[in-house]
Amino acid sequence: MVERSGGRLRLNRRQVLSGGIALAGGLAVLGGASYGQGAPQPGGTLRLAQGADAQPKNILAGRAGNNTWRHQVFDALTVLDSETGQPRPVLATEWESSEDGRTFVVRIRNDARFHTGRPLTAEDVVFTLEQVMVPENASQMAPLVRAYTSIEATGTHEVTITSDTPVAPRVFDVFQLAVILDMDTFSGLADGSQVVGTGPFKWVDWVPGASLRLERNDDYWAPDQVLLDGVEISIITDSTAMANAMRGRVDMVLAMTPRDAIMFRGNPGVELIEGPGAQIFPLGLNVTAPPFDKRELRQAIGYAIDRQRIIDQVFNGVGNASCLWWRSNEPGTTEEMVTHYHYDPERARELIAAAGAEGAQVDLTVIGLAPVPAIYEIVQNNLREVGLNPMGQVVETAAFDQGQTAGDLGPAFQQIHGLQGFSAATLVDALPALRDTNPSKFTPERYRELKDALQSAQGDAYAPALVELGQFMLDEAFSHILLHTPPLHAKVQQFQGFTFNNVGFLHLAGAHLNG
Amino acid sequence: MTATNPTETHAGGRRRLMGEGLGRYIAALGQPKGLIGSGLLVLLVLAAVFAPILFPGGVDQQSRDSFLLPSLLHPFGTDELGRDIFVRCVYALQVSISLVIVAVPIAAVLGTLMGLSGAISGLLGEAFQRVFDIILGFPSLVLGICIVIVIGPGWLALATTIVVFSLPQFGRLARGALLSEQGREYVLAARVLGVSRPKIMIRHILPNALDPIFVQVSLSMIGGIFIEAALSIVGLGIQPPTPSLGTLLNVGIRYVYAQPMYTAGPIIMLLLLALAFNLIADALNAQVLKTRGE
Amino acid sequence: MFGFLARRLPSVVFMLLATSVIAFLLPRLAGGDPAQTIAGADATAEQVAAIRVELGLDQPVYAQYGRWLGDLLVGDLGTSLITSRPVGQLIMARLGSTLELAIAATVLMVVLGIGLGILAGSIRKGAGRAGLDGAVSVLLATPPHVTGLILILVLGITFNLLPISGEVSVLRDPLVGISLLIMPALALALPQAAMIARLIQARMYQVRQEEFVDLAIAKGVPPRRIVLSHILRNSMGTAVVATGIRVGELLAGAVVIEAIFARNGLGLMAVDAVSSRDYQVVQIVVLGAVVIAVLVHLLSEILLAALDPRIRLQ
Amino acid sequence: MAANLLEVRNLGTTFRFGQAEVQALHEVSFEARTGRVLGIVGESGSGKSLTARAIMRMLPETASVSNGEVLFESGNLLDLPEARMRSIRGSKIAMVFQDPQAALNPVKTVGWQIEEALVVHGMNKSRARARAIELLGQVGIPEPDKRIDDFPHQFSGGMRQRVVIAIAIANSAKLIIADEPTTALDVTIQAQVLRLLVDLKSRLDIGVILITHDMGVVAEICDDIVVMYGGRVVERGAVAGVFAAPQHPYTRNLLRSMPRIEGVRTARLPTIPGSTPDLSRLPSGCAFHPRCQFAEDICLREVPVLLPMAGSPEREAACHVARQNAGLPPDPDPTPSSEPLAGVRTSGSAPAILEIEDLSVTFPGGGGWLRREKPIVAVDGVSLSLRPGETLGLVGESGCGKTSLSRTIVGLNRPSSGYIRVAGEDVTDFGAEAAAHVRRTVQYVFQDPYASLNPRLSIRQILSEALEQRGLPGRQREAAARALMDMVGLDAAYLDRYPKAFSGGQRQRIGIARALAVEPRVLICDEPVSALDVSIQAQVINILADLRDRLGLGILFIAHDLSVVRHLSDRVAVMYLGRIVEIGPASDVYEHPLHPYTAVLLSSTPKPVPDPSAMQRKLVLGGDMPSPRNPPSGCRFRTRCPIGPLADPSRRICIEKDPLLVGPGEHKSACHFPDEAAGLAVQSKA
Repeated sequence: MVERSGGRLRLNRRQVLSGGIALAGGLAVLGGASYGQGAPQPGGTLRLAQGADAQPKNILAGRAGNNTWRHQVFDALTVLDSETGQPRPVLATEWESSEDGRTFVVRIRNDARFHTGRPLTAEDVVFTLEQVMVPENASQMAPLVRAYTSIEATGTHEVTITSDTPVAPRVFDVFQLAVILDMDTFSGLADGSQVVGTGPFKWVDWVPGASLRLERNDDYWAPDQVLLDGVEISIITDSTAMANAMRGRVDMVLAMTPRDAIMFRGNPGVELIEGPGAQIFPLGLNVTAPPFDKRELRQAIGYAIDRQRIIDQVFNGVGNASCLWWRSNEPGTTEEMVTHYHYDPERARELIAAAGAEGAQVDLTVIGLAPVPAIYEIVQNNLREVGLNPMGQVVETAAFDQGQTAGDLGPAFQQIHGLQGFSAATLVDALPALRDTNPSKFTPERYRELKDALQSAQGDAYAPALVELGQFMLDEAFSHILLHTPPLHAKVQQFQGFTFNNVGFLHLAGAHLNG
Repeated sequence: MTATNPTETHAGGRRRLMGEGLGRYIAALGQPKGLIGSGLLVLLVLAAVFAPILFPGGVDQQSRDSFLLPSLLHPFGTDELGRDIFVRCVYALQVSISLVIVAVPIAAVLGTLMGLSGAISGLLGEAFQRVFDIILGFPSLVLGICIVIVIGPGWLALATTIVVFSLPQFGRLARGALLSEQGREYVLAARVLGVSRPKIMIRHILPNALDPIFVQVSLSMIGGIFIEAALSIVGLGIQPPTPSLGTLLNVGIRYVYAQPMYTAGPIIMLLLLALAFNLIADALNAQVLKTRGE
Repeated sequence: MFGFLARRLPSVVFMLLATSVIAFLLPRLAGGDPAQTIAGADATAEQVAAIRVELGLDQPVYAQYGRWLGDLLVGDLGTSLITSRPVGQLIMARLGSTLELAIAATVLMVVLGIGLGILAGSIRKGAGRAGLDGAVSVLLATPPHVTGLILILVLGITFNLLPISGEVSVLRDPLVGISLLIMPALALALPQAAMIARLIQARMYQVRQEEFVDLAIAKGVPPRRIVLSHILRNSMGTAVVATGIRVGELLAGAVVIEAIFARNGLGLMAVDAVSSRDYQVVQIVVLGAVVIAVLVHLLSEILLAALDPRIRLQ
Repeated sequence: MAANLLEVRNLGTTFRFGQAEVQALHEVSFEARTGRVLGIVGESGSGKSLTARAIMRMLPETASVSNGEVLFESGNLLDLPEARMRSIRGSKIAMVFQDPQAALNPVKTVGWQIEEALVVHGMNKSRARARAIELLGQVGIPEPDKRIDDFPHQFSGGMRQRVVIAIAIANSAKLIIADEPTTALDVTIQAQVLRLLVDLKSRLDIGVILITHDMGVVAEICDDIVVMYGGRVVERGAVAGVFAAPQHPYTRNLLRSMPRIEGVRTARLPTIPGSTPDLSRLPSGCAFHPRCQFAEDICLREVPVLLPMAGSPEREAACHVARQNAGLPPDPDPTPSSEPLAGVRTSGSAPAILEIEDLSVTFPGGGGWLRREKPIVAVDGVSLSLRPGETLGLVGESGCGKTSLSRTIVGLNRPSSGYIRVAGEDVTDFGAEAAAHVRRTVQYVFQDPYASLNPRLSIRQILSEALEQRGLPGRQREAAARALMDMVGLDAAYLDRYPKAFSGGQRQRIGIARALAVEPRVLICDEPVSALDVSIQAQVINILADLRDRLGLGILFIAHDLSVVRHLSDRVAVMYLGRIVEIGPASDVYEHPLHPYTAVLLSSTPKPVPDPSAMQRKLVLGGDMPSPRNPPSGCRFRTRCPIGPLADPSRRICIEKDPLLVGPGEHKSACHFPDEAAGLAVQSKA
């Protein structure tokens, strides 16, 4: 009975909280460097567990189920280092930007081959970037790529991108997500029957909703990086079951809930890692529909919510109460911006009174994806406290997505976004909550102008542009970020040498099982 | 047939019959089992109805005290948001009770009528029989899933599931009673006398069909309560944040290590409800058997 | 035997056809346009129309049904709208998990049900009888999901004897697999077993009243032999039919049990498919559940016929 | 006199109902002897079956023996350990049960069941099988080696009872206790089984205890008799003596109240008032005193003891009166029974009130869509007529179609062909008007008095429903209901009681009152007394006769009991497999039957007149009634006919040609050789 080792868990509040703090404090928050320094030995099959199913159909989109295997099967041109935030070359060998930044040339490896054996060419890169623009592929980078005036193969291993605004540095966000696809087998992605990239591992067998098996790519262009024989990913939707799998059945569990992570506290065989990237939880407000056409009321919502309680009670203390849409270490970010909205029910009441909205009914559409409904329960409670009348409706993911596409989510809505780690300039167009066609229907001229200013800003101009946009967005309060939560992973001691990029996608090049 | 006034006497007869029948059922609740069962049920219903008065803080009174152990103040402890689990369970009773109190009687009336329809038209009776067969072919939760797909999750889908699920139970009982009563010599005697079909139905067949149906109403209520729990546990029933026993379990099971009472509390409520209906069914059954055993 | 089958077959075929119609209509009753789902939210009207033609959705409903049923009969179960994979493949992938659970639960159901039934039918006095009756009544009234949760609370949490969630194939790691299978299988089996036990018990009491049992006593047959050769033998038919009927409910219970114990089986797949509106998958799972329930029922009746010469030799 | 095989001494048993204990048997004593048949007679609730079970120590769980002993082979069976007792059951004392349908395990072959009886007493399997085949042959089952592997349901009722008897004699038991072994059987089959029992008794030299309610059966095959009433033995002795001069008023009244198939017909049967008591609520003193015409004070106070009668030590009776008077005094109230029967009450010219012509009734055969069974022709071309004030008796064994026929007349079944005319009107189509006409004219009295009254309605409600149908206004119904109660001899004060408060006989009277409520001119009585105890039966028969005479009712009286039919009927029709095989004035049919089936029925019916040789002379039919699904070709009776092709293979005509119902005058029969039937009857009587 494997489970006996866990012992009986019975926690009171203090234990939970202190557990949460201890957890946060004891975490190894590591950057781009490989985990562990032991002499790597090849061999062994890595066993991973994740909660969401793979979605090869949406390989170009940031989807939770793809983060574990995307960069094993595929290679990106570049990835962003999780510590420095700077691009590291993968398939790209070098890149250069024109003086005005509007022309960008990237050169790619000539020794990379797809798993089918076909050599990689610039045409594949162009094809991939074109696919990013196709709506069905649901890439969050589509708005950025559509803004390019041309993408051309200017050599067998060279691609030139031109645009009206500077291409770099946002293009590295695109490159990181737009892993290079094989144009010949592209159609096989739709049902996962053929998933072909140039990456260190080959896609072998996918049982939707259950498991995914990868096998080492013996022809990888960096053969010394492929140490594992293969990777087995189990898809376990129940978080507790997923955590339980850590007891001898898998080597690593990705994105477990803080509540389940407590189980492994003090277990010497298991290491807990707080990975890069984060989830953010926006509370969107429709600025065209009463009562949220009043800015005071929108701002009031920001002050009404007790973010720390959400962190403590929903996330066992793991998370931070930033109300920004991007990382706190973006250039120019100030403490005031991060904590602009904080729990201040008095202030909230005043603002509500100013908006004349006492007792107003707030219809909230809540995506039925854990833990958003749990957050909603606190939000609901907080809104009641300040004299509003929240009426929440939790809807299935599919229905929510439909509503989001149709711009039909009602006056207020709560959702969940990943993609933390991308630059703010990218996010303002990539995040559905912020892009031009956002469900808040927030589309003033000035918003676009400030975004454009940020996206054209080169060098030192970036920070002030971001501050200006950020303060505008905070003031307009059309989308409140409630908190950021980092992903929690657990792994066995022996598993080392892997990396995460700055968005939190896993890289197994160089990983091994005998640390 | 000249000077008769059938409606008058007929109505009088019916009132008497129903009065006598209901009296028996009420008498059943006076038996020890019936008394405990109905007492428990009344207690639960009152608690659910007067929850807003008993617990004026409402169902959503949150605090920073997550996962407190059970205490006098919080009999079932508190949940992840520091809410009193007991209070939430009591509020959750509203959903379960409202569901079965609405759905089961509808099913009972509809099902009985469908079951008895064979007396009016043999073909109709047969047709409904086939419908029952089909419904019975569907395992209960599969039926629930089908209905959720068509209606969308929520109270209405649950109520519909309970109605559809219970229909054949009543229909078959009624039809069984109809078939056995139709062959009874006293029914034949009434036919030979020329008593009209509706009168035979009301005087001779219905009273005998009612006994098992009353017992079944009680049993179907249990079934309905558990159907709500099952569908809500998998997220196809009542949608959060409305607390129902099933949605509480849906969340509670995720916190089973941190707060076992989060799971145990709703289960205790479910079992209390089931126990109440079961005792009532037992008492009714005993009463019916007593009357039957001439 | 042939006569028996000939009599039962029409109603079985009717059941299956009716179920297929319901399953076929499900996605259509649910609203939402499958073509739209496939095309994606941003697709143009032309794209959607093209997909409609491709799926045959432009044809009359009965023609669509005919085509769908025809495809089913040759083994083409359709394609999932969400994963774009053949539904058959998706089901095969999850079948193992559910099969393990169903087999374990059925074995437990039969063993416990018949065992308890015989015990309850044989013990006619005293505390043992009262205890058994009480236990059977409680189990009977408690559905699988509640039983499962209670098992989790008692065996998993309070005594920490068994793991409460997850699954490993028994074929892959028997020990862990079985330790993970015990509680969900038990939860599924207990209520149905209680039902079977109650039926067997009642039937045994009934058979005990029969005159042939009196005759056997009058022949000087010892009590044990009377129970085995006369009472049990005549009660088995009830057990068999009861088992056949309960298998369908057992499968239904799997839907919730898989969710509670985090098993990646067909039940959970059905629930997920409902949530993600992958109705192509749901309709096949629904149809499958009913077909299995109906066929198992038929099987039990055939078995009953084999057990009972009155039916067999008709 | 043979030695005592079994002696029952002062046996008492009690029943437990929760805390309460009720004494069910009191001081029962008798003995059974080798080579003799002891009949234990009593009506329902007399304790006769309980006595048998107490001997076998097979009492129900709630009952136990409170005192007394059962001596067998110089030991008391009641003292034996259970294991010893088990070795006696089935090997030394065997039992035959009432219902052969239920007494055999349906899922085991008959061979297995016979072998089991042998194997549990120590025989090895292969020998047991050989013996089982031998036993089947012994009890008269043809081709025993083939039938041995058949299942019980493949045998007919009579054959099954033979199998049960084979089991009883398997281990050469010394005593066989047969508990109502023929009650569930038809009269022709009863005769077969009784003859088998008598044969076996003399061949194997065993003792038999026969438990029965039928005095006729006792008279025919028993040597000794024990009469039980209210859990006590009230009289015992040799059959001849008891029948000739009963010493207990109950015995005497019972014998008198039985309708006779032969002899003088009387207008009214002597009756025993009241009804049989419930064992749990016995009257004080002599349990029979409330129904006894001689009852004195002492009878109310003291329980009479069973004592030998003066002058005949072999006779014992438990009656204060008989004891005081050294024998039962003559009846103080000479029953009107001696009153000779009034002549036929109908003038032959009165127009028939009910006419049936060539009527057939067919039931669908059932089965699924793929395999339809052949339809069953329950009634096949029957013609009958009934005049006002006349009683037409319709007799036949179960399954002959008599109930189907009668229910068709009142519209409960639909005819497939033929005509029904009621008071001259054709009502075959049973349209609304015809239905109303039939219902005003023809009413029905059902067989089972326990099933024919809705237990949830009071008698007032039941009668007023019927009166409402007559069209009587509400306020007149009260008086009418009282009048109806009076008419059937019930107290109008009972109107507000529910059926469960009444005994079987009273319920049947209520059933009659309900039928009479619409003032019909024809009453169809479907076995109205067959579910009643003999002592009650006479009350109902008398009421029917009275009503017929007073109201000029035409009665179609259906029964399987020829004695009852004979008592009431002016004319009699005999039915076999859906056809009328003989019809005519009652006296002609009974005295000069023209159809061999009638002759056999008459001969098979047990008569309550002791006659040691009657059994030998009986006409006993071989085989069973064929299924109405596949009736034989030609004459339907030919497969069992004692004068047909079975007896004389040259009579091909019976196989090839369907005999027509013809005859001299009113007395008709459907037989190719009508003259031989009378001969048969005479032969069996002589």
